[in-house]
Amino acid sequence: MPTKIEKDHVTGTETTGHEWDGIKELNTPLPRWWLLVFYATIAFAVLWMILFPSLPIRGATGLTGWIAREAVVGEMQAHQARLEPMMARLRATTPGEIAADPELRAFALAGGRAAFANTCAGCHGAGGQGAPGGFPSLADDDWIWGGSLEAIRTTILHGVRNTEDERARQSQMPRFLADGLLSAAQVNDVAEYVLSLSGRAGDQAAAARGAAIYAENCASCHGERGEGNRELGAPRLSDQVWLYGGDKASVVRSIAFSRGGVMPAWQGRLDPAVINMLTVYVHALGGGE
Amino acid sequence: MHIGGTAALAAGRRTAPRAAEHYVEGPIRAFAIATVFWGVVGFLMGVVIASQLAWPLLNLDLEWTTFGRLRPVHTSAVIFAFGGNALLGTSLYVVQRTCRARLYGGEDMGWFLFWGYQFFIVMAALGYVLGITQSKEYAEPEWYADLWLTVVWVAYLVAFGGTILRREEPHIYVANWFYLAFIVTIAMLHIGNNLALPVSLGHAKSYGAASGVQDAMIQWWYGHNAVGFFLTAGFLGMMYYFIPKQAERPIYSYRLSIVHFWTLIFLYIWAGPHHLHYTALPDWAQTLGMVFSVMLWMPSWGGMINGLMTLSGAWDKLRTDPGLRFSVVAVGFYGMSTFEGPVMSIRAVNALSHYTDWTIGHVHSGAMGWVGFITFGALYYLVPKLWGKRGLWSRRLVEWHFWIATLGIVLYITAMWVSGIMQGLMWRAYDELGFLQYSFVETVAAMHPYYVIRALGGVLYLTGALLMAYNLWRTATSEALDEGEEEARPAPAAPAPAIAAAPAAG
Amino acid sequence: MSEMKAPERLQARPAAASPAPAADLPLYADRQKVYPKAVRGPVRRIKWAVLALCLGLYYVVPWLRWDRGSGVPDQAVLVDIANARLFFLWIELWPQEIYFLAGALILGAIALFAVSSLFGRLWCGFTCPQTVWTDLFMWVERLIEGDRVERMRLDKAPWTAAKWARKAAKHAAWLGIAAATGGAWIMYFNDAPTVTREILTGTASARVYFFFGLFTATTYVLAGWAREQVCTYMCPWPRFQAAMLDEHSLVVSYRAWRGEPRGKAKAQGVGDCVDCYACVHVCPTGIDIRDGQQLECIGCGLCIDACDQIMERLGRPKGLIAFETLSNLAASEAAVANLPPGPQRFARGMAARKAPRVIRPRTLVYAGMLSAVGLAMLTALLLRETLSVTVIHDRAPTFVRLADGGVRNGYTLKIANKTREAPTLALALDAPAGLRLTVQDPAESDAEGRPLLAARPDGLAQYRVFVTAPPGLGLRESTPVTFRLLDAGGRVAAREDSIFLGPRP
Amino acid sequence: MFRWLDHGKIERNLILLGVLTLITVSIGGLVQIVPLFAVETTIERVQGVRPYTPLELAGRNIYVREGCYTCHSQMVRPFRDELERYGHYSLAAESMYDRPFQWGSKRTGPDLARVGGRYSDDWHAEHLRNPRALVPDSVMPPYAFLDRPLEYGDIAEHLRALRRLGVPYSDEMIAAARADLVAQARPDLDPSGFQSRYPKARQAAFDGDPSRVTEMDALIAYLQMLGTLVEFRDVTPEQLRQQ
Repeated sequence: MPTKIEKDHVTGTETTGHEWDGIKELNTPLPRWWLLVFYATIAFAVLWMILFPSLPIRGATGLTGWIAREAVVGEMQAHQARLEPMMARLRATTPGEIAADPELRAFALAGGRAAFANTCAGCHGAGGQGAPGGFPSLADDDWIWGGSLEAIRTTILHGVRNTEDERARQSQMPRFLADGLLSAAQVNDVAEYVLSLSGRAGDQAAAARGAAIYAENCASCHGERGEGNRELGAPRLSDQVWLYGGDKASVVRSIAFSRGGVMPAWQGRLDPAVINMLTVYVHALGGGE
Repeated sequence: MHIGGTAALAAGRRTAPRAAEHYVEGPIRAFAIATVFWGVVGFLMGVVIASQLAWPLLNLDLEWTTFGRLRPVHTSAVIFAFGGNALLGTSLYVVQRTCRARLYGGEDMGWFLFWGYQFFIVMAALGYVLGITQSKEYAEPEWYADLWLTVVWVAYLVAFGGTILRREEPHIYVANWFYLAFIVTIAMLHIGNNLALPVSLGHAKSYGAASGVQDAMIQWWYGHNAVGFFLTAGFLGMMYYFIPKQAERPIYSYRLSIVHFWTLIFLYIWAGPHHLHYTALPDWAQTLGMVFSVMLWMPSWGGMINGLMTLSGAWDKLRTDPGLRFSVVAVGFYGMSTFEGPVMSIRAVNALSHYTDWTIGHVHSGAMGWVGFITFGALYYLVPKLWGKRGLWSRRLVEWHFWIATLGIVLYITAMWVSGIMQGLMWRAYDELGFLQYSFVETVAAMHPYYVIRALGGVLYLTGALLMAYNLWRTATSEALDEGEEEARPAPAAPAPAIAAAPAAG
Repeated sequence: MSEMKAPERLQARPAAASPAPAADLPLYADRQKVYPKAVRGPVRRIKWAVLALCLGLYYVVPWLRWDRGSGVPDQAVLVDIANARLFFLWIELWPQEIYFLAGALILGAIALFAVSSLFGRLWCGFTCPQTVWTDLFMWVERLIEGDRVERMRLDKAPWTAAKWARKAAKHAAWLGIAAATGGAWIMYFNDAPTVTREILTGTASARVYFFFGLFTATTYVLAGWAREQVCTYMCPWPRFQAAMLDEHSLVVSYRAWRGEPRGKAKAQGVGDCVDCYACVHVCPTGIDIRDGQQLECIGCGLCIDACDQIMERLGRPKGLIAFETLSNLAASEAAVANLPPGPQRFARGMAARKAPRVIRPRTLVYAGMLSAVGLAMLTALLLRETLSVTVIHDRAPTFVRLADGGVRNGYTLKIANKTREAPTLALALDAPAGLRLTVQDPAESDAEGRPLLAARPDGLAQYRVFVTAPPGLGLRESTPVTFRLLDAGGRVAAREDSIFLGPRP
Repeated sequence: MFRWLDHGKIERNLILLGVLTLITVSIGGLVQIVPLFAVETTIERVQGVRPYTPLELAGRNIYVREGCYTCHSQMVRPFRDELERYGHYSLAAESMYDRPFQWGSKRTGPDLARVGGRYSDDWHAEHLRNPRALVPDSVMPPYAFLDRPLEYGDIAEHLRALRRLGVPYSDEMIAAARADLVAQARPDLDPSGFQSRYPKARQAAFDGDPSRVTEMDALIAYLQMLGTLVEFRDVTPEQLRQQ
């Protein structure tokens, strides 16, 4: 069969005249299209460097003024603007109405998740799991101030025991040992009694002694059988959920020195629509009533 | 396999009384064997870790076999062990012949480079498995291995440069420009990116001199140019020798060589920041990374044109020279990935492709298609020459290797390309309320079929490499192929196994 | 293989550059412009038919409608980027299903390999978009500027008003076609009638105009200006292509055993080739097929038509250039080795040919792979889940301790429904006795007390689900559970495994 | 071009070829790298970023050892979807003490730049031990072997080496490194000294078992602080501008 005949003359004048291990070189000019495309890419590069930041100098942002970090802020704002009609609806409704409207509810849940992560998760943990030392879980079924939509909303709006909002949830348990209301032994006894309410007392005799002290000092707020009182913000003592720890040492410490976590008021800091979204989201974490 | 290789080495030395005797060849034979060996190891590791992503049980619950530890073994085995041995071996072969000079430092230098480099590889790989790593991509070896590599590399530069200085040709051949740029630049990058302070001389652990954003920039200045100078410039050097040799044609254009050499090495070094688009690297550096990557397109293609047009006039050799077939398809893959690269460096494209398997597919079309195939082509040419044989033991096996490997690449890059785009799209999918539609784990679940296809592609590619290893082994050890025995030379298209019966040494 | 290298023949080749001292050579070489001549014949007719079919499909398909109901695009083939859907006739793919695309690409690649091993560069010569559009552009060029000789004359002529007019008309026509091409491309990604109206009224988005402009420009440059340079220098496929060919592939070949030595039609003792250059003049890449297999040949076969016309006129058998296998070429060559030109040589040479071997290991492997991949895709398409459920177990908290000492886990259920219906599904839980399933939203229940969930048409429906263990159930830290969705008939429509976590016992 | 440039000279002279090559390949790197050290605003001026506590540092070294970067990035890009999925885009300041940086280049798994505080310690511990027990579709390898004692005898040496490179560890921090490491993993110990040296660092029994310090403790301590140092509420846009 025929073979391809060489495209160029293999002559001394056309090759460079060198030879290495039998390899010669032709001196073919560059293909013009190659050079043109190369120039085109250079032109593109120069243009692009004029349009976009390309110098390590402060303020040298290129003619378009485009900066990735500011572009995304604009994008987020545009996104917010697109959400605005929904936000307006959320502002104008109560959490109850939101929960009843599937579309609003889906929107509130999705938005509430983001707002919760930014605003609440620092104390209450991701997903409202709570954190030891007075940051209650929002996913369980135990509520100090109430787990209805309205109660949750009120807590978010005004906070707990803060000084900035006069409608903040307020409660203050006496410091029974520190203020000399009870002796150390009495505190121990009442602690045993409190543990017995959830069936965990170690010292039955002490618990029996503590019953009387409890009835006198504690029952008015926490209830006869430790059922708690949400009006007063007195936690239930007969369940398995302990905000400050359910071991004896923690309970003793709570009675002796009292506790009292603080939550800021979010009214005025967050868009009312966001507060409504947070309300619906927290309610949906699992403990909503 | 490695032990057998040594036997083959001896066989080669015994049967190579040729005119070219004064060239140093023993270490180059060793480099050829190491290339095949590490190639198989590297591809095997690739199959293993690809399978781990498809079937996570294969992590085996052992700390030494997790994806995180084996992935550097795969990348280093392919790039530095397979590619590095191929580059060192061919460069020493090419520089001697194109300079008509014996290797500077002679056999001893050759063997020092060989064993020194293998020691580095083993030291590095053992470190990864045991958890000794800098966790900087393609620069994972810790400070002690880095120091050792520096010693070997300086010796390499001395040997290579020394040979050029001894040359009997007035001009330095273009292949050697590229090899030289590869050696010099890799030295610069290696030292620049590995400046680190060991916790103490007794610690394997070190902390890098740069941190955070500067470390990132230096790492990708290094990382991208490991691609640019190790996997591109070095292998272009290989191409510039083996394609004209195989085609028996002159290089297409001397002036294209000049223009594309200087533009390529000047522009490539700027392209690193395109790995850091939209990161905390300042925008100005990202812009530079992008525009220089775009400008790199034509200089990269200059090499493709020069390689390819060299074939004009020898097109029929593609069917008769099995090695050339690999070389030419390699150049095709080179052209494809050096077009894809600039496209992916464009910020808007990168926003979608980055962090996805698209990048992995891109790298593999370069590594399997270009680096792998150009090396296979060179090996099929080199091994008969080095062992003094008239030809390859079996051409038909080469063809099988070619077709199996090509299919493997097709499966691999198609799966990764599609899955990368899918993953990128799923990450940014919103529902009609404007909230993210998919959680991350849903995108992971959607990747499964592609991971399976990719692993299958890898198996095919590995199978091809095993065929090559066997074929080259038989070539090196078949006495029937010895030069000088004119009879029994197989006709080009005839089934070769007729001579398979020849007793193999070792 | 014969040794047919004949350097003296090169003189006639247009690409031969004149020798010059290195320093005086220009930096770059202009493209040697190719002026392909019009040709008639069966190959050309097939090429016109393929061209019409390809272009027709390309331009018409976006306009085909497919009724999918209200609120859904009614375009038969549409890549809906904004909503991440791919519509193809009755199939609607979600992003996580573009493995069908991967399958199609793999099928395409293997089919290309198979076709190439059988018929050579059929793809390049007939169906490649570069070839199709270049062919179209050349046809336009011929209409406006005339055939080969006229065009050559025109290019050499001084720039008169008439020349300006003709050139302007040609480029305007090219740009028109290019714009139509770019516009049609956009239509695969947007609703065709809408986007056409938007483009024409200037109300389309910047993105649409950008891609419209980009594809218009690339079409114009590649088909009008770059032409064969794309195939020669830029495209990787010809490299693979050359590697895909073997001795049994049908490729466009000059039967040198019959044509050589060349000579005038009436000369004695010469072969059938009269050296008329008809084959060279029609070649779109400007090569001489008589030089054998070469890189630039795209296998379009126009030289076959050109040569056959000449042979017919001379009363000689057609097929001096033909689709022929390399093994047949070699066989014919061997058969006529010492015969002088003449009918006997022709007969002997033709008789030595064998029918092309279609069945060979490679084609079998390709056929096997094609059917395997095709079957896999078909199966996937038939078994394609139109309803699936994903269960995401809460990561924080992993479980909740309840006031009564029980334990509760939260889950997010995502029901992906790829149909346009909105079925109602009952949710069932396979778990150790005692575990209680509740759905957060007040959902209705079926007769057996299972909550009923509504899937959304063509969308994801999300539900929050709780599983509660009463105190003292004594579960391990991690218990496998399975959620099942049952359709109205009680059949399992989708299921997903998950876990129930609790404190360490 | 070829009239004034005689390439023949270059290709006949190895030294010239080598030196010109070195100069050519040096330029790009110098232009891109040097300004990053020189221009102050490359690192945003935000408050809160502190060096790693000894336990976090040990955890980070495990992250590095296991090659987590091969599947996880630590770089949230300024895109709407990433902001919504992961949180505020990452700053250069947030990795200013990272040696090596771990921005990564592949997300086989999710970005971890802001994973800190997202999930519970328990979840992390269980997930590391057996990823598919918690996330059935996960392809992550199991890391149950991290439940082994952490070797931290030389932690002070690590701090000292880092200080030599410019990390502001004080003498006191180095002296107390071992004690601080233990203190962070054992909430039952007195936290005051540790807290004074590393404000806002979290103490916890990260792996669920306060009685011993394991590699799991260290890794989770590291993961749980990722991306939590900068309070973005207090940051102005001007502070985030790099140029």
